[in-house]
Amino acid sequence: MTTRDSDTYYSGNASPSAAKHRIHWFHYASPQTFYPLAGRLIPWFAALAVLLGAAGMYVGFLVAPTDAQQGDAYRIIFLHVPAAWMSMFLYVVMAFWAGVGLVFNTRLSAMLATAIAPTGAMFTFLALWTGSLWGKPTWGTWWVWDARLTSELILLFLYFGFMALQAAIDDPRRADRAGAVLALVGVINVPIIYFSVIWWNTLHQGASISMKSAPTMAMTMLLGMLLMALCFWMYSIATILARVRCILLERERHTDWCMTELRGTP
Amino acid sequence: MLEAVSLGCVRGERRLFSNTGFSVAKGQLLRITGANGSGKTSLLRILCGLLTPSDGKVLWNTRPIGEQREDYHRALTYVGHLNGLKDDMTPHENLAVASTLAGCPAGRSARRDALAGFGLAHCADLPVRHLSQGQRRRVALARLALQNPSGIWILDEPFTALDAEAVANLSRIIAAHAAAGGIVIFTTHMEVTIAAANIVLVNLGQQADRA
Amino acid sequence: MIWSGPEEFFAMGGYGLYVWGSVVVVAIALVIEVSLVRQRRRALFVQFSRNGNTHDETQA
Amino acid sequence: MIRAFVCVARRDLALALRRKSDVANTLVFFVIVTSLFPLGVGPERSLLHAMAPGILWVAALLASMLSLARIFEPDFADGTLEQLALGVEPLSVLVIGKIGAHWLLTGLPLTLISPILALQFDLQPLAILALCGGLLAGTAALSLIGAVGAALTLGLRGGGVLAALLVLPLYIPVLIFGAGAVGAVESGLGAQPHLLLLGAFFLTSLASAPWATATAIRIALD
Repeated sequence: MTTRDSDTYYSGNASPSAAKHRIHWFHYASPQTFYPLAGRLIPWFAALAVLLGAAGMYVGFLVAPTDAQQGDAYRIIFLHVPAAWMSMFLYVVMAFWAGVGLVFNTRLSAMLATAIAPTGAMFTFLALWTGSLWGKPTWGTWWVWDARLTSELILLFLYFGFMALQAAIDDPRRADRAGAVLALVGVINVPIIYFSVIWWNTLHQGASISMKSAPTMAMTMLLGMLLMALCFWMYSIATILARVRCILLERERHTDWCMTELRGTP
Repeated sequence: MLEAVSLGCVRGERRLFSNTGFSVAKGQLLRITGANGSGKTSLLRILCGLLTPSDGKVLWNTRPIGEQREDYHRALTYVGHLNGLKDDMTPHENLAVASTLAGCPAGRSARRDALAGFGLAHCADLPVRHLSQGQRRRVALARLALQNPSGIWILDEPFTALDAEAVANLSRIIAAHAAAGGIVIFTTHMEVTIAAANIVLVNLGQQADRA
Repeated sequence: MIWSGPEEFFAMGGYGLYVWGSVVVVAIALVIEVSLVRQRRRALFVQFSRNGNTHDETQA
Repeated sequence: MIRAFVCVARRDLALALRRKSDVANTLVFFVIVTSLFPLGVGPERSLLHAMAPGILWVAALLASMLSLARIFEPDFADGTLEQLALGVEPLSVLVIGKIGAHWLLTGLPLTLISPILALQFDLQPLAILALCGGLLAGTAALSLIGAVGAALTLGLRGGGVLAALLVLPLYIPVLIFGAGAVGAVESGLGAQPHLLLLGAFFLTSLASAPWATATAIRIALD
């Protein structure tokens, strides 16, 4: 990568190798070394996800006993609760990486935050979908203004806001930093929103209809849910690493290592 | 003394310039030349602290400008492409706000003299909306006369839209400022003769190349 | 294995529609997301190979 | 410090008063939206009475959000925002000045006019008092949080709608406790906890929002 030499004052090039002698733990923070590492990790996480998923579904759908009050409708819990956990967990992780990207100015962590958002939004949507499908047989309505479901809905809006903001800004650097500010402001407000929605829910409706009336956790049910949660987690890591590699290639298209990478087969 | 140490700037995916270094002592003028799109404006904005460089740093009296934001801004006056004027307000009001923000509020008479110095005495009380592009540019430049004499002026294409007489007037003011121990960093496409001791040149080269 | 036969398993105690409705949607969502990422990656390589070469001339 | 703060606020107020239409638009929007609901829901008194707090608060929230773009966008376009960022005083103090001016031009008028609209929905005097108290602190918190959204979307195409999309989820706690305050008075519970919480929201956003807005402005100017 040669740079233009000016006549009067300066010369030399600023290639990424100059950053090598800095602190070692920044080693994997440089996109060039992170890309192959992520490539090697993805198959492992994908395999783990499939294994855990199979185990979780087996326990959840073939081993767990039928519930006394809700019959077999409760089995949706094996998908609903892990999805809800993942949606909130991914938002916090996204805000963390966005904050790191803003503070340390490392492009890679900002790309990671951008890569997390779609997966987080998808899990939020799945939590809402399974939640309403579970609500129909149990409480007779598709949508229950329960505190946690409503907070999930608001979390979905926060994800859309983050993605819409990043899509609206062309310059990647500004998109990352603006998204970071929004994610940090959002993550501070999530607990506030959650508790105000709980207050609002108990105030108007009382606790008659709410998710708390879920069945008591038999051992196998808990195991099934934990397995599914781990499965979703592994799945998220694999998908997010794959997406961050795409973002890396899109943004670093002009660097040499990217060109050699792009000449190979996908 | 303002010093730029191996500055580099990447906009989007294009690397505008890299490893740019220079230093400007008191009383010196620095002119940044280069073709369109070679990153002159970005370099000026980096020197102001508005734009963070992708590598390198800017030192003022050997300390990074990021750490002494208040002192550096007290000494700095920046006139960019945008005039920084409110169309609904008169030049007088605009200057009043600008001088307060710069930390040295100027009285009505001082503002009138500053405007007169730029040949704007007759339209000092007209809303800026009614002024021509050249007059607006001069109102934006009138800010320079109000701030401290030994400060740093960073001017982005100050001579655009000015008529010959205003160009000569501005050159005289810049030369006087340098003589009084100030620093002026500017870009221009017009060949302007400024009667100053030494003008340091930094050339950012031709078209920006790929990163 | 608590189910006596496959048909009872699919009936899911009368709530088959809801349980399988959510399972199918979750599965579809995961598959769609994976294929979107894979497609995005392939599009990058295709786009690069199409205008990648002209890229090199301007660079040299 | 205070001098620059007052100077910025005074400039914004002077500018806005020269263009009275902007201020009036927000108020007229608020009145129109509140009177639309009865047309949609039907004139039935008890129903309107029950929905009154929600209608008034949602309308106030939308009205203050519409004028968000007016805080920074014109300054971003004509370069005065750059001069603010290069000013001697910290940017977040100047931003508070600008947000204060915006609140005086939108939040305060909304609060003053809301009792008249509340009579449309025949709320009791005590409920109207709770509404005004809530709106006073609530609209201030809305302006502060909204300023973050406005600063993040500076110079973007479709910025207005985008800013709304960003800040609406963050408005929800203020909406819940604002409308809840009026509802609490109606049901005899007393609105004290709600108003205290709204005050808390206002203070926390006063402490955190200007810093976030200043950071967003620096990012936009980058």
